[in-house]
Amino acid sequence: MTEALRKHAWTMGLLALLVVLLAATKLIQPSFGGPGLESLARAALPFAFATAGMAVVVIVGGIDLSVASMMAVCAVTAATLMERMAGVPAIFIVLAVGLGMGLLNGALIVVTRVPDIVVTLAMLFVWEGVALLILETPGGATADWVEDSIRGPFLFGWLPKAFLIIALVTAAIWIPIRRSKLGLSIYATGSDEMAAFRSGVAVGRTKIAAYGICGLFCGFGGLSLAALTGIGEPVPGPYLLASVAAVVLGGVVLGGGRGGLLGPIIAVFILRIIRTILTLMAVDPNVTTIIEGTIMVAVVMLGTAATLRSARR
Amino acid sequence: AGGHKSYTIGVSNTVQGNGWREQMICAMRAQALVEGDVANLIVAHRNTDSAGQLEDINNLIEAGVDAIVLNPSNPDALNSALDAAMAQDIVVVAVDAGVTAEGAYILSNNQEEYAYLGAKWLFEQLGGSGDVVYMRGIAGVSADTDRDNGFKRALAEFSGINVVHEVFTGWQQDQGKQQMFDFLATGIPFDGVWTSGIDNVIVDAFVESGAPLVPIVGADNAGFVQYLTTVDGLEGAAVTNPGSVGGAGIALAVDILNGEAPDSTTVLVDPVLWENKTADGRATIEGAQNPNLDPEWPVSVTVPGWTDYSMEEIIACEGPGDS
Amino acid sequence: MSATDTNPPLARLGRLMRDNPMIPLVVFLILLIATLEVMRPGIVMPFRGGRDGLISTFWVGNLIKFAIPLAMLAACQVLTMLTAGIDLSAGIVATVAAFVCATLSSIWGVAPAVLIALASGLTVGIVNGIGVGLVRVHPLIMTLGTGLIATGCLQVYQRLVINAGAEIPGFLVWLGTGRTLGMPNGLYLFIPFAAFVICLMRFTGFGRILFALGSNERASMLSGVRSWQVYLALYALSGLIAALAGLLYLGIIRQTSLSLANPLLLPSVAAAVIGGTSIFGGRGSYAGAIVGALILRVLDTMLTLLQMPEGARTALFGIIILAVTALYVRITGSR
Amino acid sequence: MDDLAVLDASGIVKTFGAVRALTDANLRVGEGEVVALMGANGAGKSTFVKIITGALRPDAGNVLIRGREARVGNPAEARRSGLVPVYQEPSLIPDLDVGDNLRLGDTPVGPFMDWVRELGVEDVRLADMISDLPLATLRILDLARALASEPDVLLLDEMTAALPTDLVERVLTVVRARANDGMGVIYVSHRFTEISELCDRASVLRDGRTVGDLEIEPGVEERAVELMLGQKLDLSHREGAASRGAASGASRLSVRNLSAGPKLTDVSFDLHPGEVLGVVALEGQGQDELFEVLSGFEKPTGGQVEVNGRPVSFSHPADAIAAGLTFVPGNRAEALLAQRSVRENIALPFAARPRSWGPLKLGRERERVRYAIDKLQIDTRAQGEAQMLSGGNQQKVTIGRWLATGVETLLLFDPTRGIDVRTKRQIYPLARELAESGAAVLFYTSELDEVALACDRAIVIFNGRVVDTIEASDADEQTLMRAAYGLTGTEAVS
Ligand SMILES: Nc1ncnc2c1ncn2[C@@H]1O[C@H](COP(=O)(O)OP(=O)(O)OP(=O)(O)O)[C@@H](O)[C@H]1O
Ligand SMILES: Nc1ncnc2c1ncn2[C@@H]1O[C@H](COP(=O)(O)OP(=O)(O)OP(=O)(O)O)[C@@H](O)[C@H]1O
Ligand SMILES: [Mg+2]
Ligand SMILES: [Mg+2]
Repeated sequence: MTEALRKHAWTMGLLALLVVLLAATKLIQPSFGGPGLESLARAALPFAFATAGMAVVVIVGGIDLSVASMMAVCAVTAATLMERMAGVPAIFIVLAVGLGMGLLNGALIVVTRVPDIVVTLAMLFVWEGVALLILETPGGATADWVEDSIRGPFLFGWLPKAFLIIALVTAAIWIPIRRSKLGLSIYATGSDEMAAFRSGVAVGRTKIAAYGICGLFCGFGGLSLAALTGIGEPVPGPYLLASVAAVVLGGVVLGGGRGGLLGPIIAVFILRIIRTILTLMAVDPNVTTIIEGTIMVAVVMLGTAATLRSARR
Repeated sequence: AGGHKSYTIGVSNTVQGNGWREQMICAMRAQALVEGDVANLIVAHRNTDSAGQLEDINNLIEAGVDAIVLNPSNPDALNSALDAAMAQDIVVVAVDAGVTAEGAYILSNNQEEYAYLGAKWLFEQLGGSGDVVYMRGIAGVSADTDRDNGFKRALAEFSGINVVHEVFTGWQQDQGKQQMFDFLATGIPFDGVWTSGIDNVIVDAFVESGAPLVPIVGADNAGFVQYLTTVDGLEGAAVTNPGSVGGAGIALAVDILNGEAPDSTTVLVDPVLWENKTADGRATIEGAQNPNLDPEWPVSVTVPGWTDYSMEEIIACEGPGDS
Repeated sequence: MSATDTNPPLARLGRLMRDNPMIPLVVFLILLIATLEVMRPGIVMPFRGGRDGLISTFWVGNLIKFAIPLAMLAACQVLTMLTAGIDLSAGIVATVAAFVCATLSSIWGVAPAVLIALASGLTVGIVNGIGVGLVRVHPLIMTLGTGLIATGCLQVYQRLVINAGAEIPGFLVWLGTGRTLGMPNGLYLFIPFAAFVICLMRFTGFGRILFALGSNERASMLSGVRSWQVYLALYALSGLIAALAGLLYLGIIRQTSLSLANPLLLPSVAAAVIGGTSIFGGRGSYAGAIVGALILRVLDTMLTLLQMPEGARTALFGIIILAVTALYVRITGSR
Repeated sequence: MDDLAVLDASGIVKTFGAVRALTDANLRVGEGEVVALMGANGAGKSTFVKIITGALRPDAGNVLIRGREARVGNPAEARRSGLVPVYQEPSLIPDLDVGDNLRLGDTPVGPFMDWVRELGVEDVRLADMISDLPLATLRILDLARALASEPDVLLLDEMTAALPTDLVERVLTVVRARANDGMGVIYVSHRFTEISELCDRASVLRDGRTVGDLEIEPGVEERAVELMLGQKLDLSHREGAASRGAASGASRLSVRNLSAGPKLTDVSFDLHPGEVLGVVALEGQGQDELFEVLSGFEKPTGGQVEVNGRPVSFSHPADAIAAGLTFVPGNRAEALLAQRSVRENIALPFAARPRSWGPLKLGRERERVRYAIDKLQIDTRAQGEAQMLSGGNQQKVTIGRWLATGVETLLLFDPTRGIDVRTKRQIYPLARELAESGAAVLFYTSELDEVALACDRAIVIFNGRVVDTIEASDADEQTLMRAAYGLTGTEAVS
């Protein structure tokens, strides 16, 4: 029990911070309630998927700088397809496109033996270009039911559908993987590639799979962008740096092998709610940038200091 | 506006760190300050995409604003949030570019006209035939697409005009300058340059490389307007594209809140072209100049008939609730 | 005697490349320039007739001129990457320095403006150094955060000087736009700078320690290195270099902007990595990064001159970067 | 058993760039046979083991299992073919717990736990994180994992090098028992005692070539060394035994009632200039903590340390170095700059302090590095990157660093781990030589015979306390062993 608590201390701390921030929001704006939560969850949607994907590749010991570009490709694919065909097959095609892009990223990393950061930096441009080739200018359309599926509450008045989608999708993808041999291999490869190889892990295939999972999450991210806006935009949004920040805030160690998906996703909500609070308080937007940067650094500093202390016994 | 009411107005903008947008925000602040009825201005101003703007608008609704003035990142993408706002009787005014949400007011610079006007002037200067360089903004962004439509319309009217280089500057000074150096170096000759607002570095590129100047069309940025009168041998035109349209948006929002809504929900602010080839044109430019202004700021700091603030007030860039 | 000797010339060539990783890089660069010359005959030649007579645009000079600030920012990345770090605040620091210098020059004069600009870079660097060295925050997050903070501060500052106008100090314009024998004057700054960085990395104790920290921090501690001192000095230096690059860039572009040098950030990382610097620390070369910067600039020109949809251009840029590094890794056997 | 050789590897060739690690390596192992693979540092033993088990691909040669071509393209395939290694470096995943490490390689848990207990490690749970476990335990887990997968041939690459004596005994017993059940074993070690106790036969590698096969019989050491080194080496000559410098004058390092962590409870001793003081302890008796404290990595929780009569307190290894205390850790991965050259590795301390961050004195550096390389006979064929050196040569580099810099007080933690006979026999006089020139040396070793060869006296630590002090003249292995097990010291000394 205490073991589990110690292992998940960081995630628990983040959860507590999120609750405190939610309470603070309620204090600042007493009318904050169901709709507020709902728009918070919707805003978190693309960030959560980008972060989940990034977390998986960071755990395997890599990094994917092309997440935002892949999301743009998926968003424009979704918007162009849904103009022409039924929503459900279009969704599957988009997810397949995302998965394919991720697998290609991974395969290039493994085959060329060029470091991940370089390959995905190059692929950032490639996917950005591909998005522009698919849709030269913002446009396309999404099926109405797709837009409705992320809007509004689910069953009870206060549980946003968007939140449910984040929870279901990440759980449906990650929990089976985490439980399987693949999940172990992902952690093993990120922790010590050489030892993993010698323990019989197919390191190359594991990496490719991890990047594929990242691509799949980017597929969901692109779909959620299309569903949010109703169109497809070929220009990558601000999801790259935000996802790296959320991953690190969420307790995944850059370099691999440690952390999970829950922490980073909580971190996404924390970062979103901070923005909401700053808007509610009518803080000067320039100062907002300073505050966001400071909070990011301060939280990580606190966390690092805490782990250093506990590591020192 | 009679009896003092106290409105809270929300502002949403998705490009930060660009002189034009900074002027727009300052114009909004200044106008809100001079409007007696605005008690508070909440500004959401950052670099983000349409999804991020949706988030900001929802946050503004959550903050209980009476009106939202936004520079939309895309005409179609924001409808869900804008509909939600209008369902709560929040007034929505889009400035700079339009939105398709039913019931939203639009007070926009006519981007298609902006490009058409400048391109037409340029093509006329060349006598209807010649080679031009076409320096666009950011690929895949609405404003760039609108301008491209205007440019193409003018191009269709002049069959003798040929585009030898088309390139995206990303609305970045350094990129534009470097690209112009590259064009000059290739030796493929051209007779004129149309720019989407990255203008004075283009002039610099000609001067620094010693290449003979060709007619150049830019925007009414302080730096470029100054060049139009000071650089020897430069023939050029500045097309107005006032960032102060933001101030006009605030004025419109207050009018609507006070029950003085205009008949049409769409108001287009048409651009004006200032060229330095005629005495008249030069006089206009001399009058508009302001050497102390941030060179990225448009020199047309007011929209006559809409904005009420003074030069000092927009430069102070303070809104209600500040200080 | 063994497999390697059965094909002597090829094997020897391979070994030569491995031992001198600069050779394949320079070969790539020359190949790219040759392709460009084929695409646009005459572009690389110094003097040529245009429609209106002689144009003295010296393309190579321009190439070098624009590569210099990129190469300077790449120095920030190479140095920090040696310790398995990175400086994502470099682009913003350069922008801040340029903006502060241009606006303060017209208020307080050139000398204080330049000093304050450099000091602001140094300050960001020191904060980075404290965060990375003392609090042990991951450099990626630390520099990302200080970058954000610096951006916000710049925005706030900008509102105070809207009316101040801007003045680009004369010597910066001379450095940025002047030429000597067809070569940009920026080289007067850059050649000593590059010599300094290369010597710092190869022939000083500090350089040794950078490589050592990146290879194995515990081993360095064991040998008596106090790593926080190194990180502090390193990131402060990186901030200073970024500010210097920003000043030079100001002279080149002759225009202030709130995002002037920001677009150089990703290319500066790319230049460092193309030049053979490992992001995992312990391996790197500044000469390689300089060639990397030149390669990126030549690519820029090629794509600018290619008539194709913007999407294809962007994609091609990525594909070429990947191809170059993949080939480089294949030839030198390093990563 | 000859025609039924379980494993037959022949004609193996492997080059790394310019380094020819193996030119013609051959090895046959029959059912139930334990074959020692011997060779000097850098002879190619580890490379050979890696090729047989699929971690490296050979340039030429083939591996037969029971006469048939074996598929050993990667470690997983080799494992399926029945070839299971324990490599020279730990191969468990640091960020996974023990249970997950087992799942990763489909190792059955029950047998694994049985083997762990059988090998004499009690306090391991499946939920323990690998990164929290000490090196010796990891080696045992590595072995237990290999045994649990029921291999046809088990390959052990210097797996006992990091083990304390008691665990070595258990390992040898267990491996012998499994061999008697029919498992083939390839055993790499530099320790003759282990080889003569365990092995049936020895195969000797020199410079990547198999140069001979020896039956294990009395006196085989001489012949083996001759084959390994290509020259004669007098094993009976015990260098240093004659030159015991009397501990003179005031003590250099004086430790009083030192405690740290749960394991180190109360240790006191004095170390004098001109003295080599041995430290003898079984695994986990507090010796790790003692060295961590003295080297400045850890703060003591009680007691006092004095250097030259002045009390000191270190908050960083740099403080310890400033006080003249330099440390060579037992785990070379901690001390090596894997990607840097041998020269930079050795010269590292020269540039450590900010005042030496300026230009390097290259001439002086070259000279000092040369001196250290010559002294330790470091094989510099692959000197461009330290990670490409063989395990033993890496170990030498970490010691060489302090030879080049010059030392006052040297803290050696098991310095001969994985070092070949010849170099070992050079390290003892080296320690003595240092002592004679005025240095003081604290020498922890897991090989008890080294105490008599290198030390003046030895302290024995048991359960976090010094339980005995033994003069070199009395330090035969039995006495040391009894003391190390905590059997009252007075009896042992008397
Ligand atoms: N990856 C590599 N790259 C280059 N050279 C290597 C590499 N691995 C091993 N070598 C070289 O191959 C030779 C044989 O090394 P190996 O590790 O097999 O020796 P060893 O017999 O196990 O020695 P030791 O007893 O010291 O462990 C050495 O000269 C070593 O430097
Ligand atoms: N840069 C260098 N290159 C080569 N050898 C060096 C270098 N710096 C120091 N050394 C050697 O390392 C040893 C310790 O030098 P160091 O300067 O650290 O000692 P010190 O006791 O601080 O000396 P001082 O009191 O003169 O400063 C000396 O033997 C010296 O020769
Ligand atoms: Mg070995
Ligand atoms: Mg060895």
